[in-house]
Amino acid sequence: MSLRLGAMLPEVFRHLFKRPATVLYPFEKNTVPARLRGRPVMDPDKCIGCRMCERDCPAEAIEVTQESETRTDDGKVKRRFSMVVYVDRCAHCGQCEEICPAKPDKAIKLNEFFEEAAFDRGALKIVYK
Amino acid sequence: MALEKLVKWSRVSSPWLLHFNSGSCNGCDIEIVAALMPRYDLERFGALLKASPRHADVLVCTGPVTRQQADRLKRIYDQMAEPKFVVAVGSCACSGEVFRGLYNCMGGIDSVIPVNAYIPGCAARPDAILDGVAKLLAALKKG
Amino acid sequence: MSETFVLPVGPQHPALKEPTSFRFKVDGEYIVDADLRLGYNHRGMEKGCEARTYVQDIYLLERVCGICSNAHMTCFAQGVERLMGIEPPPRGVFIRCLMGELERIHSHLLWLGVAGHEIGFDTFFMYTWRDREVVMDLLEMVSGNRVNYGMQTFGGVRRDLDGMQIKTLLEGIAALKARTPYYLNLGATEPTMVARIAGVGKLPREKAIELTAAGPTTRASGVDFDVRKDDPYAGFGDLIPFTIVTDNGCDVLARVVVRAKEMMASYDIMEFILRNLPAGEVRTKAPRKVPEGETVSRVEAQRGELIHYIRANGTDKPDRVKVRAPTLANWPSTLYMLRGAYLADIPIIMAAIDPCLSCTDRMAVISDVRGGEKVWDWETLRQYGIEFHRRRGIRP
Amino acid sequence: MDLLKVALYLLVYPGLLFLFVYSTFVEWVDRKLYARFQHRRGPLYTGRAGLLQPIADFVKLMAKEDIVPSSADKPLFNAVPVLALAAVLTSGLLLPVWHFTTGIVSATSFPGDIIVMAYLLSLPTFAYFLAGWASASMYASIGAVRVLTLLFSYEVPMFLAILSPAVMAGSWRMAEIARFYQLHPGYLPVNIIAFAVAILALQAKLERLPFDIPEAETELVGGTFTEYSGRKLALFRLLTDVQMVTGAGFLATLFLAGFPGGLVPGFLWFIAKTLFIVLILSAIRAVTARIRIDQMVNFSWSYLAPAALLQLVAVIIVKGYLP
Amino acid sequence: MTVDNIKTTLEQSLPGKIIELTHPSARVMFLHVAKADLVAACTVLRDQLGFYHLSTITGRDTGDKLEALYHFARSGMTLTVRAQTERSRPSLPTIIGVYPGATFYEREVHDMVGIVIDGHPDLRPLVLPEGWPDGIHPLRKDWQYNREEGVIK
Ligand code: SF4
Ligand code: SF4
Ligand code: SF4
Ligand code: SF4
Ligand code: SF4
Ligand code: SF4
Ligand code: SF4
Ligand code: SF4
Repeated sequence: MSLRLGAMLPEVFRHLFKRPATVLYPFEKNTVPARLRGRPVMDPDKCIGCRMCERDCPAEAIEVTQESETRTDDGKVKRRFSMVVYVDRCAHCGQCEEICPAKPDKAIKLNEFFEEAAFDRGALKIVYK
Repeated sequence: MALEKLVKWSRVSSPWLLHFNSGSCNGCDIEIVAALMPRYDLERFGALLKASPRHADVLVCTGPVTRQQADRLKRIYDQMAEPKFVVAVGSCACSGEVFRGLYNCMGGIDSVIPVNAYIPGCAARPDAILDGVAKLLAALKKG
Repeated sequence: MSETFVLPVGPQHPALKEPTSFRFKVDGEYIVDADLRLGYNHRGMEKGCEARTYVQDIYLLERVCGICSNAHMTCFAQGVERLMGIEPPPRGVFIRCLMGELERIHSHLLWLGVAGHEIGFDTFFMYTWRDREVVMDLLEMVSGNRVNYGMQTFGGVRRDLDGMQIKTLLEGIAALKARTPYYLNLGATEPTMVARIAGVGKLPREKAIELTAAGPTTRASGVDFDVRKDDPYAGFGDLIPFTIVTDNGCDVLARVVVRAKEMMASYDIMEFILRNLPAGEVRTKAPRKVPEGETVSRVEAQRGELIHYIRANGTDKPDRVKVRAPTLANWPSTLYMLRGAYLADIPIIMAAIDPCLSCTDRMAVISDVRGGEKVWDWETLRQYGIEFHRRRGIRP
Repeated sequence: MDLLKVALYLLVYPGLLFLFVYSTFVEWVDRKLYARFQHRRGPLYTGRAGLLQPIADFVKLMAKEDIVPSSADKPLFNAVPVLALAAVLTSGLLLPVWHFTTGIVSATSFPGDIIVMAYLLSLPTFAYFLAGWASASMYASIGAVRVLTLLFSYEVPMFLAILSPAVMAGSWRMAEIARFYQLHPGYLPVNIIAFAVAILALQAKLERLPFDIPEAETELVGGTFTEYSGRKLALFRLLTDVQMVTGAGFLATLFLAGFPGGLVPGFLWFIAKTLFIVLILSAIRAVTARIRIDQMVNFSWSYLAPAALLQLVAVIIVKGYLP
Repeated sequence: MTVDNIKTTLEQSLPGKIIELTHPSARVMFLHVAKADLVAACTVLRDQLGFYHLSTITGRDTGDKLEALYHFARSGMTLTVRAQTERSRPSLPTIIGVYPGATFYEREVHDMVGIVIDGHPDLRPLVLPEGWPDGIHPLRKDWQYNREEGVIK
């Protein structure tokens, strides 16, 4: 076995003259991949209130509540649902988005927002009405 | 005044971290280490990872706090010198996440010691951690 | 300094990023005896699984560990598929396998860096982790998360690859492939590094078998034990070719070499997958309820054999889920390696099995430091612990 | 006038103020270089390009709660950092930065000051030992024992190494040695082996990679300093920085022909030469892994000490042939 | 070695001792033996069938009995040996004489379901946090954990 002292020496000195690999993150935004699973966002206009998301969520992060029940002129019942998402519990697994049966567009989706840091857990309880 | 300002400035400029795993899945621990690595380089803010609780200012915790670790978490916290801050990294450190209700988890760092900042995410990305640290420092600078 | 004393390492010891506690009887700079206490990370997940549905369980089990999250998911998914009697479509199988290999690369790079760090070689640590970001970006691009990929599900994978992504993956893999020999070269020739790892932590072949070691630890002792060959899954065996890497060095150096070569083998597997990706669906429909039955599912995770035992009772919740992750299989051999070693070699010997305790940590070896063999309850032990630290100047 | 000069000497250059400011600067240089070697940025936002980082660290530690473990030997625990700092600060005063002519023998430059200097530079090591001992904590005690073991292994090569230039120059006074090489720069390369040995020994003295055995973070948490916090930890950190400056200055005096040319050029030389040595120290830190204590002892007795001895013999022979 | 080979070898070496031998899916087999024949079965597996690797041991509560499942592996086959014990005084013999690597797994079974492993040299209560109440084994079906109010917010 050849023992070459400082096999790294050239590499190390080369880096002195190279631009460091560091990104200046909070001061320069970086790009995130399109598939990033960030915060779950719900659209009350689309939700049909099936509670599949609530049932499948592994982290008890979703609570769906019925807000109102109105009868339209043609006799159909129209219900409106609100949702609480506890971002401090969410595991960002995306199961809620996957299971949501609302058509033609899912009522709950994970967006690309990930800078959630907060000083208070209350701020992480997000209500969609 | 002047002195106070200087001290405050020094505190904000030199946050030394102590990392504590209270029973997490390692995911966030790896991301904390990744935040110290060349790509994100937390040392830009003057942050250094320290091994002794006596040297550290910020306790960076991960994990849903297992019963076994709860005691130790508290002890480490007590060993740190004032002023000290606690940051909970990862959803499971914030609230217990998927481990909520398991018989051996307390569910979140704040069930054991007071927490100054929460960084949810599973795993919290290194940039989310950076963002959290920057927010905490900015808040300290102000108040 | 020939006095023997007990050095408790952990659970806050920096060499172990995860909590665990060892007790070493130390004589000067030598370790006379090693004892291990786990249990700091026991979360009670197996019980938790019985109270959750299969869908929730797969995400819970993913979080057994952030390093082999995908291995746990794959293992559980494939076991449940076996019980359901369904098979993922070929494209799903290929992507499942791709995720496993990507994860192996990220884990081995992580390990290489940590091993460097444990012996105080921080520059090496920085370089490997800088290059690891390449894999992390690939994983995040494919799955949407850097740690818990959430890719596997019952009946296949959750996300497909498009042409653009395949191109990026191939580029990233080529870049890493060019870089890996440099690390192998460094790890095997840099004198301060070699001086620390050659001949350290010997584990003879017979011992490796006898103590049921797994993964690179046992392959570095010359045993060709690899689940991908022994119990082919996710396309290994018939669809996807691969080679097993072994080494006869039986020491830490051999484990470095095995892991580095294994990475080279993984690059080849991934390139094969990406070039021969079948068309079609990535998942089939799976029922919510699982018919009664039991099965054993195994996967070759980065650190060795991972095994799940699943028993279903016909409802949408499992009757019993048992998880045994690779690190637990490697503890008996680690204790064997530690006896008689230098104090200074503890970190590198432990790092060499790449211990990840979050999955393993299910036991506590409670040993009376004063030599007796009694069992203490929580309060006594706590009291003792407080005393113990107070005597040494750490305030409780 | 004289009083003013003494005051200037003690407090400004090369005394307290200069040593404090310059040592923080050197720490910054070291951290920055180390980071750049690792393809990172290092401190960036504290002051311009992170220049004020070491000062911020220092001030913060000064203002932090100071815990003394209850089982520690309190008087010793408290006294050690101050004593050790005093020792290195004194060693700073001995650096021949004001002695542009060698005629004057003053309190800070006298025949034999090279020995006193070497001795003062060793004192902190004893302080580390005492610090570890006084902490009465397990990690710290193991660290303390290692400090001593380490001391015995590098101290002899260090002394042998600094003898070579002195023998060559035929003087025991740093100012004269430096002057000798300023006049005969051709003799500088003769001491190259001794220089290498001295650099390695200095690295060991400063307990930096690959010789940071007593602090080995992954085995012993914070080593001898595990129990120190707040003000005293700040002093220890300052101490190490000052030790790096004076150590570098010491080697520059002996092996790089000192700091010629009067006040301003001399000052610039001082900066340039010490930074050069710091660069070497940082590079060593970046490319090596920590070695084991037994390997260290082996290494220094089977390579360092013989090399230094060989060098000494060579120097004596060369000296014999000299006109 | 095919499934049939394994079957015949087992039937020859353990005559009359096999309670049940199943093969539910490819490369998975289950063998049920009586508690008294456990060590003999393990020896046969190791010496005659080449199962050199013990993957793990699972403890399980079947409702009326407790059982341990020993998962063995060799190239191309995973074979699980099942042994049951009554609930009142649950115990099983140790197999560390045959597979020394079983130490930790046996201790775990002891903790999680409360089967006493006869002949194990070091069966101090382990698992679980310090101070865990005696006699409670979390994986028994009759033990349910009720979340303490207020602990988990
Ligand atoms: S079909 Fe879906 S929405 Fe309807 S009851 Fe079943 S689970 Fe609920
Ligand atoms: S992403 Fe997962 S954890 Fe988060 S709310 Fe949706 S289902 Fe729950
Ligand atoms: S699954 Fe979709 S439609 Fe159903 S309750 Fe949730 S958000 Fe609404
Ligand atoms: S938040 Fe998620 S990734 Fe982070 S430690 Fe917890 S479970 Fe692991
Ligand atoms: S240097 Fe020490 S504290 Fe920092 S990551 Fe490594 S082991 Fe942990
Ligand atoms: S035994 Fe392991 S997998 Fe199960 S809960 Fe404990 S730590 Fe988790
Ligand atoms: S050994 Fe365990 S903790 Fe480690 S990576 Fe594997 S499953 Fe995760
Ligand atoms: S032991 Fe493994 S999981 Fe733990 S920090 Fe090290 S590499 Fe990561």
